Amino acid sequence: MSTLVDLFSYVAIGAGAIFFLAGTVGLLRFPDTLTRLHALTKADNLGLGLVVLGLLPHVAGVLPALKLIAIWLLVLLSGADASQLIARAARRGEPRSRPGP
Amino acid sequence: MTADAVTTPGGLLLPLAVLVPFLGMIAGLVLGGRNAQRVAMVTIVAGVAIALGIAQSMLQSGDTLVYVLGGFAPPLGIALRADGLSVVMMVAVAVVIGGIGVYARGDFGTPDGVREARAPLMYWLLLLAVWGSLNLVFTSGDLFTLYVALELLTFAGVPLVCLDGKGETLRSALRYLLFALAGSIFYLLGAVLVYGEWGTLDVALLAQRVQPGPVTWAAAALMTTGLLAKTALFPLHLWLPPAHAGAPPAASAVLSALVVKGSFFIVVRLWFDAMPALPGFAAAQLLAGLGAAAIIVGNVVALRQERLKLLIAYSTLAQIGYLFIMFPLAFDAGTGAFVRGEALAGGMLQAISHATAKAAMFLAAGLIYATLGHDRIADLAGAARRVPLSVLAFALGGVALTGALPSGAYVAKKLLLGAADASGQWWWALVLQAGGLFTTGYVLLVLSHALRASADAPAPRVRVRRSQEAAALALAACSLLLGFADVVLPGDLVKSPLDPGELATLVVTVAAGAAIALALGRRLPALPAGAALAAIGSPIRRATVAVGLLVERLDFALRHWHVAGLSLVVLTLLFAAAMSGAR
Amino acid sequence: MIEVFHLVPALLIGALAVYTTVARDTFAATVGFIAYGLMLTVAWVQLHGVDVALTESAIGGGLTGLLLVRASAKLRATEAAARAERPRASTRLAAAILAAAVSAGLAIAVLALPDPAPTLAPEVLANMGPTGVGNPITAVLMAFRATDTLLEAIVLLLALVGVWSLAPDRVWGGRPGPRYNADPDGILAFIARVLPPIGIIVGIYIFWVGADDPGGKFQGATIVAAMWLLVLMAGLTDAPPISRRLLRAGLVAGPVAFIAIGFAGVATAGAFLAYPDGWSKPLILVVEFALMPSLALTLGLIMAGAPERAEAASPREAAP
Amino acid sequence: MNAATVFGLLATALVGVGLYGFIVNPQPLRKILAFNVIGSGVFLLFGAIARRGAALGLGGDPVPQALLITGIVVAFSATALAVTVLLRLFDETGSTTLSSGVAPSASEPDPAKARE
Repeated sequence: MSTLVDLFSYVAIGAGAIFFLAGTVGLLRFPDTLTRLHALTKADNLGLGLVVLGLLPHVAGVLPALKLIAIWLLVLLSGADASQLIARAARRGEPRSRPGP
Repeated sequence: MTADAVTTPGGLLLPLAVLVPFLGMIAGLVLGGRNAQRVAMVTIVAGVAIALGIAQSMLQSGDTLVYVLGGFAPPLGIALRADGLSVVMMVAVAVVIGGIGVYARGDFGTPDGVREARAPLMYWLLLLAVWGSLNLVFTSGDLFTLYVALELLTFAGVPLVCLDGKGETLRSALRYLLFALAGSIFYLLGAVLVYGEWGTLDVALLAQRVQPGPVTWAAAALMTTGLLAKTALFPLHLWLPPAHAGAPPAASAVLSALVVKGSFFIVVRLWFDAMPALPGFAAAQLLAGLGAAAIIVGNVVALRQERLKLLIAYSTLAQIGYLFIMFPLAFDAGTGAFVRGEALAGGMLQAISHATAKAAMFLAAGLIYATLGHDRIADLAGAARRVPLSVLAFALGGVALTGALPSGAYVAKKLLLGAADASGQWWWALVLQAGGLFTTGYVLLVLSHALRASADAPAPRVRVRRSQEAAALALAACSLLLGFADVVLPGDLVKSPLDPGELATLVVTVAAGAAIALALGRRLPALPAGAALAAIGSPIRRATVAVGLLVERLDFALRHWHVAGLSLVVLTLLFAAAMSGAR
Repeated sequence: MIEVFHLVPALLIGALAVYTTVARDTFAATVGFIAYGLMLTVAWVQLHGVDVALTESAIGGGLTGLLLVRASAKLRATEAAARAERPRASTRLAAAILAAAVSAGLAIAVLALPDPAPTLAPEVLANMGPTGVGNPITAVLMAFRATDTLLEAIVLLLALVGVWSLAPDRVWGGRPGPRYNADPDGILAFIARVLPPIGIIVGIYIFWVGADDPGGKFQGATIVAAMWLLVLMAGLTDAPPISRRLLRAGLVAGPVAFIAIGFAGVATAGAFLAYPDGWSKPLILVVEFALMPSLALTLGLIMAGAPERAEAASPREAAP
Repeated sequence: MNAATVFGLLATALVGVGLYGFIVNPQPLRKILAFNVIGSGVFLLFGAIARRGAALGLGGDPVPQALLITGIVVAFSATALAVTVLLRLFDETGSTTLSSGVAPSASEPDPAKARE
């Protein structure tokens, strides 16, 4: 039984890592702020969700499990809001939408 | 296992000495407005009483006072210790803070019609904070608690520099804060390495455990250099002159007389108590070498200053160098360690007499500035007639610094010269004498300008409060009368002033001082035989002025940020090399 | 194989530190510093210092990061002047060589540290029983070296006094920081209504759990202070005028309670800041409960900065 | 090469990098950043030393870890004060340079002539 759980964890955490990688590649390759934000928030939040999912079976007890999920929800909340604010600032503020670092 | 530290009777006064000023600050902040000044006055009275109580119980028991905090003895807990050095410094600080407190009632009283003004409230809170952190520096027996005390001292000192809120003082305050933070992080790095090597931060336990080794050399070099940066010893003095000259007079007195003594005291605690056998002869020579350079550069640049407060600030620079001359003189070649002897007594007496004298000089300069509206030395004419007591206070403070007969500096110089002869280090004796002559030089320069009758006699600008002049005079008198402290010290050092030897020294000192003032002084007063003297002296004068300008340019170059930063690192490496070479 | 879990974060932290130092633009360097602060948290967890990891991420990464980002945004105008003042290549080279020499010397010292490393862990465990707390670090902070914690609270208070002393005279007694007024039904206002309740609960939880597990009052107070700053920045409330005596009483309540219990210890347990037998845990709780709000208030006000506006500022004045 | 040694050596590198930045960067805000890098290096070294002192089931020697918490808070207060002074200097003078004053020059008149 435990190998099945381990297998599930490997798959979930591996997928999570891949999403993080995708988010980072998006950050480096996409042309302007808005698209980068899109890549970052989408990929990283999902990646974190998968990692949390992968860790859940290994956590001792319900309370730590709830804490892990709470962490994920908080990151979702703050990530979404931060990206909205940055997007608004990018559109209203300096027109730095030219590609490149 | 070594015997654990145990609280001695009367030990409770130590935490009280640290906490009463901070409680005064807290009460002053909450009550606010004029109450802050009243709370400060009450705290000053209580603090002086506590300091005298500690001195009395110290004399009674004749042994170090110890107080184990929280009931847990070191290495787990923290112990406060007050030995002879701590008690003497605490009494001196209490007296100087009392004098400055009386003076500051004039400058920092809350104006009527205003419930609470910023500068007065802040001054009283910061004054008490400086006092509390200094008492913690003198009594703490733990290296990390000393780090927190150093930070408290810097956080209380920096806002004093920019209390008037002008651009230039803010820049000086920022430069002071940044460089002091570099110093304290160096000190903390050293303390961390000491814990990593010896497993304790308690000074007494370290004295038993410390053996020379690469980690301890690195730690000692880092801590010493960090503390020198906070004491503004040459070449790490970039922040001191603008900070101390720019601050209001009551704040300059606190900064110059007291705040720099905190980090100096910790260097003494480290080299004499925590690791006496470690630094070695070479490091002591390097330390005193920096002191000698500080004496020369500080005094020469002081003589070339146009403004009185900058002159006094550079005189602080020189006097700080003077304090570090005692280290090689206290080095006992036999045991290879620093011993508590006459040299240390002389050094601490010099520190105390400088504290009282420098406070008096800055307060007097403040009064002169308030009366004449400026502090340009060249235009001080008529000052003696219009504000005689302040000029007298300045003169007494200056005379006390030069080491004239009844002053504390005289006894200190005698002790240090005795130690120099005993250890055969004649070169430090030369430096000590030169220091006295230079000091006489700039004191005579200022007095010659101040005593001159001014052509026009403008009415005095503001009536100076009697209490302020009394405070400045009292502090100057304190430093003069310290000479009678020799009843506590060994040997018959103080001969009667009419003794031919003393008279001869006095005459030589005054003559040499006058010569130095004539040679290097930036603005010369119109002497009666001016023309004749100028004809003879002008080639010499032109040469000495050139030398003076060279030294001034060296000082200006060293006070660039990156040059000071590089010297901070170079000094750390030099001290590490000197200490490791000792074995 | 296990080394890679230490080497990779270590190299990443080193790279971020180098980036923070050599980046051309100050704002970029500050953002790099925040990432550096958060990566340090990973290092602390790997060094089994979870309490320190909490403190580093809350205070080192969080509050310091906010402070520096706000300052670098405001000081953009001085970038060109500062860049003109860059020292010559020779000075930079000398600084690099000397800094490398210091690092090398320190590395030698670190490698020369004694092998059975001296430690006070046995003494802490031996004396921890009577204190009643389960977390050894809280035992050190609140019982064995309680004076350091008291002095730390005084350091924060003195830093706040220093910050206030930098106010212009004309607005003394006024409200610190600018008057933020974000769009009342915008995103910032939304998060400023949703997050604080959660944050305060997390902060109090971390404060409460500190007795027996990693946590403590400083970390908890930082989170509560951060929530107050969030509400402040969203314009939902205004910073209090600093002349208000109640505010100052709140600031000093913690340290005063700590000192009072300390002096009570002289009478009952024979030493300043000593706890009578059996009373250790309750007294520590009383001190922590008294310190927590004062610390949160002090940290918040330090972040809010020196007073900038007169006391009677109208709540809804026009945005600058 | 356990964790303590890796992060101990990292700490020495951080001190060096921070020191370089502290000396060379002219912008005072960058000096405050560099001071924080040096500070975090010193604290990391203290953490590595605490980790080396781990015994009796504890993850690390609790005394240095407790001092670290105090150290981080003190370093934060220092940074807050420094940033406030810097911003106030910027408000007051519009510039944040630390250099002030002018090089001493031989402006002093010829003594012989000045006295007639």
